[in-house]
Amino acid sequence: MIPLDIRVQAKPFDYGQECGRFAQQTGRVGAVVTFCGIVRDTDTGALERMEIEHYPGMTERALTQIAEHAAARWDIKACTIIHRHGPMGPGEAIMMVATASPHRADAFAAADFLMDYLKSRAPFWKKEITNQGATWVEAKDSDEAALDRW
Amino acid sequence: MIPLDIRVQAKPFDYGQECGRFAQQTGRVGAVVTFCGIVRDTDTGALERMEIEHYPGMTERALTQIAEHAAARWDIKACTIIHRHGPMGPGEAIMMVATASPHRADAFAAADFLMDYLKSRAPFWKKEITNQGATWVEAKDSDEAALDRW
Amino acid sequence: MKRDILYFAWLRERVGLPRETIDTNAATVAELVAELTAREDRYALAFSDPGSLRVALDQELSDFSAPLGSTREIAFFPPMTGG
Amino acid sequence: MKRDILYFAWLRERVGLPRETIDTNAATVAELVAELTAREDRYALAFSDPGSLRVALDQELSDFSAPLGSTREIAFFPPMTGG
Repeated sequence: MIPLDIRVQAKPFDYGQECGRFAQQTGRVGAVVTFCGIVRDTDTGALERMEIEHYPGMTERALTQIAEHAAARWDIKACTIIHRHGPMGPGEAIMMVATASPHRADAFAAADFLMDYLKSRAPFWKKEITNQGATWVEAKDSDEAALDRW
Repeated sequence: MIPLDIRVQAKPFDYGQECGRFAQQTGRVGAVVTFCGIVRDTDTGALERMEIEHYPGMTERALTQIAEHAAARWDIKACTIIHRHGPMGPGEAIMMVATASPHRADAFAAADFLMDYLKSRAPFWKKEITNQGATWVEAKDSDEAALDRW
Repeated sequence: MKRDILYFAWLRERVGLPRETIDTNAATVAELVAELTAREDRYALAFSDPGSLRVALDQELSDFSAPLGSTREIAFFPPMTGG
Repeated sequence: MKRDILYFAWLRERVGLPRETIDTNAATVAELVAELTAREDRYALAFSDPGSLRVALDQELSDFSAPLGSTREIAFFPPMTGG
Protein backbone atom coordinates (compact mmCIF):
# COMPACT_ATOMS: atom_id res chain seq x y z
CA MET A 1 0.00 0.00 0.00
CA ILE A 2 1.19 3.49 -0.83
CA PRO A 3 1.06 6.17 1.89
CA LEU A 4 -2.41 7.69 1.83
CA ASP A 5 -2.83 10.80 3.97
CA ILE A 6 -6.53 11.61 4.16
CA ARG A 7 -7.75 14.39 6.40
CA VAL A 8 -11.30 15.71 6.82
CA GLN A 9 -11.20 18.67 9.16
CA ALA A 10 -12.91 21.90 10.19
CA LYS A 11 -9.71 23.81 10.84
CA PRO A 12 -7.86 25.70 8.11
CA PHE A 13 -4.75 24.21 6.52
CA ASP A 14 -1.80 25.92 4.87
CA TYR A 15 -1.67 24.84 1.22
CA GLY A 16 1.92 26.01 0.68
CA GLN A 17 3.14 24.28 3.81
CA GLU A 18 1.38 21.05 2.83
CA CYS A 19 2.88 21.20 -0.69
CA GLY A 20 6.34 21.70 0.77
CA ARG A 21 5.94 18.83 3.22
CA PHE A 22 4.53 16.49 0.57
CA ALA A 23 7.38 17.23 -1.86
CA GLN A 24 9.92 16.84 0.94
CA GLN A 25 8.59 13.44 1.97
CA THR A 26 7.77 11.94 -1.40
CA GLY A 27 9.28 14.14 -4.08
CA ARG A 28 12.37 12.01 -4.72
CA VAL A 29 10.22 9.81 -6.91
CA GLY A 30 10.36 12.63 -9.47
CA ALA A 31 7.01 14.31 -10.16
CA VAL A 32 4.54 15.99 -7.81
CA VAL A 33 1.16 17.42 -8.81
CA THR A 34 -1.08 19.35 -6.44
CA PHE A 35 -4.53 20.86 -6.77
CA CYS A 36 -6.07 23.41 -4.42
CA GLY A 37 -9.68 24.61 -4.41
CA ILE A 38 -10.14 28.05 -2.90
CA VAL A 39 -13.32 29.93 -1.87
CA ARG A 40 -14.07 32.49 -4.56
CA ASP A 41 -16.61 35.25 -5.05
CA THR A 42 -19.91 34.30 -6.69
CA ASP A 43 -21.73 35.92 -9.60
CA THR A 44 -24.87 36.51 -7.55
CA GLY A 45 -23.53 38.78 -4.85
CA ALA A 46 -20.55 39.30 -2.59
CA LEU A 47 -19.79 36.05 -0.82
CA GLU A 48 -19.69 36.43 2.94
CA ARG A 49 -18.78 32.84 3.65
CA MET A 50 -19.11 29.27 2.48
CA GLU A 51 -20.35 26.46 4.67
CA ILE A 52 -19.59 22.85 3.88
CA GLU A 53 -21.65 20.03 5.31
CA HIS A 54 -20.40 16.46 5.15
CA TYR A 55 -21.31 12.94 6.23
CA PRO A 56 -18.85 11.95 8.96
CA GLY A 57 -17.68 8.39 8.53
CA MET A 58 -18.80 8.01 4.95
CA THR A 59 -16.59 10.94 3.87
CA GLU A 60 -13.33 9.33 5.02
CA ARG A 61 -14.46 6.02 3.57
CA ALA A 62 -15.33 7.51 0.17
CA LEU A 63 -12.08 9.48 -0.05
CA THR A 64 -10.04 6.39 0.85
CA GLN A 65 -11.80 4.35 -1.83
CA ILE A 66 -11.22 7.04 -4.46
CA ALA A 67 -7.52 7.27 -3.53
CA GLU A 68 -7.18 3.47 -3.64
CA HIS A 69 -8.73 3.40 -7.12
CA ALA A 70 -6.23 6.02 -8.28
CA ALA A 71 -3.33 4.07 -6.74
CA ALA A 72 -4.47 0.87 -8.46
CA ARG A 73 -4.70 2.56 -11.83
CA TRP A 74 -1.61 4.78 -11.93
CA ASP A 75 1.93 4.41 -10.69
CA ILE A 76 1.67 6.79 -7.77
CA LYS A 77 3.88 6.49 -4.70
CA ALA A 78 1.95 8.76 -2.33
CA CYS A 79 -1.33 10.62 -2.18
CA THR A 80 -2.66 13.30 0.14
CA ILE A 81 -6.25 14.56 0.31
CA ILE A 82 -7.28 17.31 2.73
CA HIS A 83 -10.87 18.58 2.74
CA ARG A 84 -12.39 21.07 5.13
CA HIS A 85 -15.97 21.28 6.39
CA GLY A 86 -17.80 23.98 8.31
CA PRO A 87 -17.64 27.73 7.65
CA MET A 88 -14.85 29.39 5.67
CA GLY A 89 -14.26 32.81 4.13
CA PRO A 90 -13.32 33.98 0.61
CA GLY A 91 -9.69 33.24 -0.20
CA GLU A 92 -9.46 30.31 2.20
CA ALA A 93 -8.37 26.91 0.93
CA ILE A 94 -11.31 24.46 0.81
CA MET A 95 -9.37 21.35 -0.08
CA MET A 96 -6.30 20.01 -1.80
CA VAL A 97 -4.99 16.83 -3.36
CA ALA A 98 -1.35 15.90 -4.01
CA THR A 99 0.12 12.97 -5.93
CA ALA A 100 3.72 11.81 -6.43
CA SER A 101 4.91 9.54 -9.23
CA PRO A 102 8.05 8.69 -11.20
CA HIS A 103 6.08 9.73 -14.32
CA ARG A 104 4.60 13.18 -14.74
CA ALA A 105 1.69 11.83 -16.80
CA ASP A 106 0.67 9.51 -13.94
CA ALA A 107 0.93 12.26 -11.34
CA PHE A 108 -1.30 14.53 -13.48
CA ALA A 109 -3.85 11.85 -14.39
CA ALA A 110 -4.20 10.60 -10.81
CA ALA A 111 -4.71 14.13 -9.41
CA ASP A 112 -7.23 14.97 -12.14
CA PHE A 113 -9.09 11.68 -11.49
CA LEU A 114 -9.12 12.27 -7.73
CA MET A 115 -10.69 15.69 -8.26
CA ASP A 116 -13.37 14.41 -10.63
CA TYR A 117 -14.41 11.62 -8.29
CA LEU A 118 -14.12 13.63 -5.12
CA LYS A 119 -16.37 16.28 -6.66
CA SER A 120 -19.25 13.92 -7.44
CA ARG A 121 -18.74 10.93 -5.16
CA ALA A 122 -17.56 12.22 -1.79
CA PRO A 123 -20.39 13.37 0.52
CA PHE A 124 -19.77 17.13 0.79
CA TRP A 125 -22.34 19.86 0.16
CA LYS A 126 -21.49 23.52 -0.25
CA LYS A 127 -23.69 26.38 0.84
CA GLU A 128 -22.88 29.93 -0.18
CA ILE A 129 -23.91 32.76 2.11
CA THR A 130 -23.99 36.10 0.26
CA ASN A 131 -25.60 39.44 1.04
CA GLN A 132 -28.59 38.04 -0.92
CA GLY A 133 -29.05 35.05 1.41
CA ALA A 134 -27.95 31.43 1.58
CA THR A 135 -27.96 29.03 -1.37
CA TRP A 136 -26.95 25.40 -1.68
CA VAL A 137 -24.53 25.04 -4.56
CA GLU A 138 -26.06 22.89 -7.30
CA ALA A 139 -24.14 20.02 -8.81
CA LYS A 140 -23.20 20.66 -12.43
CA ASP A 141 -24.04 18.19 -15.19
CA SER A 142 -20.49 18.72 -16.42
CA ASP A 143 -19.14 17.37 -13.13
CA GLU A 144 -21.09 14.14 -13.47
CA ALA A 145 -20.13 13.95 -17.16
CA ALA A 146 -16.45 14.34 -16.27
CA LEU A 147 -16.51 10.86 -14.70
CA ASP A 148 -16.99 9.34 -18.15
CA ARG A 149 -13.46 10.39 -19.02
CA TRP A 150 -12.02 7.66 -16.80
CA MET B 1 -2.43 39.91 -20.48
CA ILE B 2 -2.49 37.60 -17.48
CA PRO B 3 0.32 37.79 -14.92
CA LEU B 4 3.14 35.55 -16.13
CA ASP B 5 5.94 34.98 -13.64
CA ILE B 6 8.81 33.27 -15.45
CA ARG B 7 12.09 32.66 -13.67
CA VAL B 8 15.20 30.89 -14.95
CA GLN B 9 17.72 30.70 -12.16
CA ALA B 10 20.69 28.80 -10.74
CA LYS B 11 19.66 29.24 -7.14
CA PRO B 12 17.32 26.81 -5.37
CA PHE B 13 13.69 27.73 -4.82
CA ASP B 14 11.25 26.57 -2.16
CA TYR B 15 8.38 24.74 -3.86
CA GLY B 16 6.05 24.91 -0.85
CA GLN B 17 6.68 28.63 -0.37
CA GLU B 18 6.05 29.32 -4.05
CA CYS B 19 2.81 27.30 -3.96
CA GLY B 20 1.65 29.26 -0.93
CA ARG B 21 2.49 32.59 -2.50
CA PHE B 22 0.84 31.70 -5.82
CA ALA B 23 -2.37 30.56 -4.12
CA GLN B 24 -2.36 33.66 -1.92
CA GLN B 25 -2.00 36.02 -4.87
CA THR B 26 -4.21 34.30 -7.42
CA GLY B 27 -6.19 31.61 -5.64
CA ARG B 28 -9.42 33.59 -5.31
CA VAL B 29 -10.21 32.65 -8.88
CA GLY B 30 -10.98 29.17 -7.52
CA ALA B 31 -8.63 26.45 -8.75
CA VAL B 32 -4.85 26.17 -8.53
CA VAL B 33 -2.74 23.37 -10.03
CA THR B 34 1.00 23.02 -9.49
CA PHE B 35 3.61 20.62 -10.79
CA CYS B 36 7.08 20.12 -9.36
CA GLY B 37 9.91 18.11 -10.89
CA ILE B 38 12.45 16.86 -8.36
CA VAL B 39 15.89 15.28 -8.85
CA ARG B 40 15.56 11.54 -8.34
CA ASP B 41 17.89 8.57 -8.26
CA THR B 42 18.67 6.86 -11.56
CA ASP B 43 18.54 3.19 -12.47
CA THR B 44 22.19 3.13 -13.51
CA GLY B 45 23.87 4.05 -10.25
CA ALA B 46 23.56 6.36 -7.31
CA LEU B 47 23.06 9.90 -8.54
CA GLU B 48 25.59 12.33 -7.12
CA ARG B 49 24.17 15.36 -8.81
CA MET B 50 22.36 16.64 -11.85
CA GLU B 51 23.62 19.49 -14.02
CA ILE B 52 21.31 21.45 -16.25
CA GLU B 53 22.60 23.47 -19.17
CA HIS B 54 20.39 26.01 -20.88
CA TYR B 55 20.45 28.62 -23.63
CA PRO B 56 20.27 32.02 -21.93
CA GLY B 57 17.94 34.36 -23.79
CA MET B 58 16.17 31.67 -25.79
CA THR B 59 15.07 29.90 -22.61
CA GLU B 60 13.09 32.87 -21.27
CA ARG B 61 11.69 33.50 -24.73
CA ALA B 62 10.55 29.89 -25.22
CA LEU B 63 8.97 29.69 -21.77
CA THR B 64 7.11 32.95 -22.34
CA GLN B 65 5.79 31.72 -25.69
CA ILE B 66 4.63 28.42 -24.18
CA ALA B 67 2.86 30.24 -21.33
CA GLU B 68 1.21 32.64 -23.78
CA HIS B 69 -0.08 29.72 -25.85
CA ALA B 70 -1.56 28.17 -22.70
CA ALA B 71 -3.17 31.50 -21.73
CA ALA B 72 -4.69 31.87 -25.21
CA ARG B 73 -6.16 28.38 -25.14
CA TRP B 74 -7.47 28.03 -21.58
CA ASP B 75 -9.13 30.41 -19.15
CA ILE B 76 -6.18 30.88 -16.82
CA LYS B 77 -5.74 33.98 -14.71
CA ALA B 78 -2.10 33.55 -13.73
CA CYS B 79 0.84 31.32 -14.53
CA THR B 80 4.20 30.80 -12.88
CA ILE B 81 7.15 28.85 -14.30
CA ILE B 82 10.40 28.47 -12.37
CA HIS B 83 13.26 26.41 -13.84
CA ARG B 84 16.73 25.98 -12.43
CA HIS B 85 20.00 25.46 -14.26
CA GLY B 86 23.45 24.46 -13.05
CA PRO B 87 24.24 21.74 -10.50
CA MET B 88 21.67 20.32 -8.08
CA GLY B 89 21.48 17.32 -5.76
CA PRO B 90 18.97 14.49 -5.33
CA GLY B 91 15.77 15.66 -3.66
CA GLU B 92 16.15 19.26 -4.87
CA ALA B 93 13.37 20.86 -6.90
CA ILE B 94 14.36 21.25 -10.57
CA MET B 95 11.38 23.24 -11.72
CA MET B 96 7.74 24.00 -11.14
CA VAL B 97 4.70 25.34 -12.94
CA ALA B 98 1.53 26.76 -11.39
CA THR B 99 -1.75 27.76 -13.02
CA ALA B 100 -4.88 29.43 -11.59
CA SER B 101 -8.32 29.29 -13.20
CA PRO B 102 -12.00 29.59 -12.29
CA HIS B 103 -12.38 26.06 -13.75
CA ARG B 104 -10.44 23.09 -12.44
CA ALA B 105 -10.34 21.45 -15.89
CA ASP B 106 -8.61 24.52 -17.34
CA ALA B 107 -6.10 24.72 -14.52
CA PHE B 108 -5.21 21.03 -15.01
CA ALA B 109 -5.07 21.14 -18.81
CA ALA B 110 -2.93 24.29 -18.89
CA ALA B 111 -0.41 22.90 -16.37
CA ASP B 112 -0.23 19.57 -18.22
CA PHE B 113 0.25 21.40 -21.55
CA LEU B 114 2.96 23.64 -20.09
CA MET B 115 4.88 20.59 -18.88
CA ASP B 116 4.64 18.77 -22.21
CA TYR B 117 5.87 21.77 -24.18
CA LEU B 118 8.48 22.84 -21.69
CA LYS B 119 9.91 19.32 -21.74
CA SER B 120 10.45 19.20 -25.52
CA ARG B 121 10.57 22.84 -26.62
CA ALA B 122 12.45 24.81 -23.98
CA PRO B 123 16.25 24.70 -24.36
CA PHE B 124 17.35 22.77 -21.26
CA TRP B 125 19.62 19.73 -21.22
CA LYS B 126 20.08 17.47 -18.22
CA LYS B 127 23.29 15.66 -17.36
CA GLU B 128 23.34 13.03 -14.64
CA ILE B 129 26.54 12.51 -12.68
CA THR B 130 26.59 9.11 -10.94
CA ASN B 131 29.36 7.00 -9.48
CA GLN B 132 29.54 5.43 -12.97
CA GLY B 133 30.30 8.75 -14.67
CA ALA B 134 28.41 11.53 -16.42
CA THR B 135 25.60 10.95 -18.95
CA TRP B 136 23.44 13.35 -20.92
CA VAL B 137 19.81 12.43 -20.38
CA GLU B 138 18.27 11.32 -23.66
CA ALA B 139 14.97 12.75 -24.84
CA LYS B 140 12.20 10.15 -24.82
CA ASP B 141 10.07 9.47 -27.88
CA SER B 142 7.10 9.53 -25.53
CA ASP B 143 7.89 13.17 -24.65
CA GLU B 144 7.79 14.22 -28.29
CA ALA B 145 4.66 12.12 -28.84
CA ALA B 146 2.94 13.81 -25.89
CA LEU B 147 2.78 17.04 -27.91
CA ASP B 148 0.29 15.41 -30.28
CA ARG B 149 -2.26 15.40 -27.47
CA TRP B 150 -2.73 19.15 -27.81
CA MET C 1 -37.07 -3.42 11.68
CA LYS C 2 -35.41 -0.36 13.24
CA ARG C 3 -33.24 1.66 10.93
CA ASP C 4 -31.40 4.99 11.18
CA ILE C 5 -32.35 7.48 8.49
CA LEU C 6 -29.99 10.42 7.84
CA TYR C 7 -30.67 13.59 5.82
CA PHE C 8 -28.10 16.06 4.51
CA ALA C 9 -27.96 19.55 2.99
CA TRP C 10 -31.29 20.96 1.69
CA LEU C 11 -32.96 17.61 2.25
CA ARG C 12 -32.12 17.90 5.95
CA GLU C 13 -33.50 21.44 5.98
CA ARG C 14 -36.77 20.40 4.32
CA VAL C 15 -37.31 17.33 6.50
CA GLY C 16 -36.36 19.47 9.48
CA LEU C 17 -34.00 17.06 11.22
CA PRO C 18 -30.61 15.47 10.55
CA ARG C 19 -31.45 11.92 11.59
CA GLU C 20 -34.16 9.74 13.06
CA THR C 21 -34.69 6.08 13.85
CA ILE C 22 -37.78 4.52 12.38
CA ASP C 23 -39.37 1.11 12.51
CA THR C 24 -40.14 0.05 8.96
CA ASN C 25 -41.13 -2.97 6.92
CA ALA C 26 -39.90 -1.43 3.65
CA ALA C 27 -37.96 -3.97 1.61
CA THR C 28 -36.25 -1.51 -0.74
CA VAL C 29 -35.08 2.09 -0.72
CA ALA C 30 -38.01 3.01 -3.00
CA GLU C 31 -40.50 1.47 -0.57
CA LEU C 32 -38.89 3.38 2.29
CA VAL C 33 -39.20 6.64 0.34
CA ALA C 34 -42.88 5.87 -0.35
CA GLU C 35 -43.44 5.24 3.35
CA LEU C 36 -41.69 8.47 4.39
CA THR C 37 -43.53 10.51 1.73
CA ALA C 38 -46.85 9.29 3.06
CA ARG C 39 -46.04 10.44 6.61
CA GLU C 40 -46.13 14.25 6.41
CA ASP C 41 -46.04 17.10 3.93
CA ARG C 42 -42.44 18.04 4.77
CA TYR C 43 -41.32 14.54 3.71
CA ALA C 44 -43.49 14.67 0.59
CA LEU C 45 -41.89 18.02 -0.29
CA ALA C 46 -38.37 16.83 0.45
CA PHE C 47 -38.76 13.70 -1.66
CA SER C 48 -40.91 15.24 -4.41
CA ASP C 49 -38.16 14.70 -6.99
CA PRO C 50 -36.40 11.46 -6.02
CA GLY C 51 -34.48 11.45 -9.31
CA SER C 52 -32.52 14.42 -7.99
CA LEU C 53 -31.52 12.58 -4.82
CA ARG C 54 -28.79 10.13 -3.87
CA VAL C 55 -28.89 7.36 -1.30
CA ALA C 56 -26.18 5.59 0.71
CA LEU C 57 -26.69 2.27 2.52
CA ASP C 58 -24.35 1.83 5.47
CA GLN C 59 -22.16 4.62 4.00
CA GLU C 60 -21.86 3.15 0.48
CA LEU C 61 -23.55 4.85 -2.46
CA SER C 62 -26.46 2.77 -3.70
CA ASP C 63 -29.68 3.27 -5.66
CA PHE C 64 -33.41 3.43 -5.06
CA SER C 65 -34.11 -0.09 -6.29
CA ALA C 66 -31.65 -1.62 -3.80
CA PRO C 67 -33.02 -4.01 -1.15
CA LEU C 68 -32.54 -2.75 2.40
CA GLY C 69 -31.57 -6.18 3.74
CA SER C 70 -29.70 -5.80 7.01
CA THR C 71 -28.77 -2.12 6.36
CA ARG C 72 -28.58 -0.19 9.63
CA GLU C 73 -28.02 3.32 8.29
CA ILE C 74 -29.77 4.83 5.28
CA ALA C 75 -28.73 8.32 4.17
CA PHE C 76 -30.52 10.57 1.68
CA PHE C 77 -28.93 13.65 0.16
CA PRO C 78 -28.72 15.87 -2.93
CA PRO C 79 -25.91 15.35 -5.50
CA MET C 80 -22.56 16.06 -3.89
CA THR C 81 -20.69 19.31 -4.41
CA GLY C 82 -17.29 18.90 -2.79
CA GLY C 83 -13.91 19.86 -4.18
CA MET D 1 28.72 37.02 -43.83
CA LYS D 2 29.70 36.81 -40.18
CA ARG D 3 27.45 34.68 -37.99
CA ASP D 4 27.58 33.44 -34.39
CA ILE D 5 27.34 29.68 -34.04
CA LEU D 6 26.40 28.23 -30.64
CA TYR D 7 26.63 24.62 -29.44
CA PHE D 8 24.96 23.06 -26.42
CA ALA D 9 25.11 19.89 -24.33
CA TRP D 10 26.97 16.92 -25.90
CA LEU D 11 27.26 18.81 -29.17
CA ARG D 12 29.23 21.51 -27.35
CA GLU D 13 31.43 18.84 -25.78
CA ARG D 14 32.14 17.17 -29.13
CA VAL D 15 32.84 20.40 -30.99
CA GLY D 16 34.92 21.49 -28.03
CA LEU D 17 33.64 25.03 -27.67
CA PRO D 18 30.38 26.77 -26.74
CA ARG D 19 30.37 29.41 -29.49
CA GLU D 20 32.33 30.83 -32.34
CA THR D 21 31.91 33.48 -35.01
CA ILE D 22 32.45 32.34 -38.57
CA ASP D 23 32.38 33.98 -41.96
CA THR D 24 30.18 31.88 -44.21
CA ASN D 25 28.42 31.98 -47.57
CA ALA D 26 26.02 29.18 -46.61
CA ALA D 27 22.46 30.01 -47.68
CA THR D 28 20.67 27.43 -45.51
CA VAL D 29 21.20 25.62 -42.22
CA ALA D 30 21.99 22.43 -44.17
CA GLU D 31 24.68 24.21 -46.18
CA LEU D 32 26.18 25.59 -42.99
CA VAL D 33 26.26 22.08 -41.47
CA ALA D 34 28.00 20.77 -44.62
CA GLU D 35 30.54 23.55 -44.37
CA LEU D 36 31.22 22.89 -40.66
CA THR D 37 31.44 19.12 -41.22
CA ALA D 38 34.10 19.63 -43.87
CA ARG D 39 36.29 21.67 -41.51
CA GLU D 40 37.53 19.16 -38.97
CA ASP D 41 36.87 15.67 -37.64
CA ARG D 42 35.38 16.93 -34.40
CA TYR D 43 32.66 18.78 -36.36
CA ALA D 44 32.11 15.74 -38.60
CA LEU D 45 31.67 13.61 -35.47
CA ALA D 46 29.42 16.12 -33.79
CA PHE D 47 27.17 16.47 -36.83
CA SER D 48 27.33 12.81 -37.97
CA ASP D 49 23.61 12.33 -37.28
CA PRO D 50 21.92 15.66 -38.07
CA GLY D 51 18.50 14.04 -37.78
CA SER D 52 19.09 13.81 -34.04
CA LEU D 53 19.86 17.52 -33.75
CA ARG D 54 17.80 20.66 -33.39
CA VAL D 55 18.55 24.16 -34.65
CA ALA D 56 17.44 27.62 -33.53
CA LEU D 57 17.77 30.75 -35.66
CA ASP D 58 18.01 33.91 -33.58
CA GLN D 59 16.59 31.93 -30.64
CA GLU D 60 13.56 30.49 -32.47
CA LEU D 61 13.35 26.77 -33.23
CA SER D 62 13.74 26.18 -36.96
CA ASP D 63 14.78 23.36 -39.29
CA PHE D 64 17.72 22.35 -41.44
CA SER D 65 16.11 23.43 -44.71
CA ALA D 66 15.56 27.00 -43.46
CA PRO D 67 17.34 29.87 -45.25
CA LEU D 68 19.81 31.73 -43.03
CA GLY D 69 18.83 35.13 -44.42
CA SER D 70 19.86 37.83 -41.98
CA THR D 71 20.13 35.44 -39.01
CA ARG D 72 22.84 36.58 -36.59
CA GLU D 73 22.84 33.66 -34.16
CA ILE D 74 22.56 30.00 -35.12
CA ALA D 75 22.39 27.42 -32.32
CA PHE D 76 22.74 23.65 -32.64
CA PHE D 77 21.79 21.23 -29.89
CA PRO D 78 20.39 17.77 -29.08
CA PRO D 79 16.67 17.27 -28.33
CA MET D 80 15.76 19.16 -25.18
CA THR D 81 15.32 17.45 -21.83
CA GLY D 82 13.99 20.06 -19.42
CA GLY D 83 11.19 19.71 -16.93
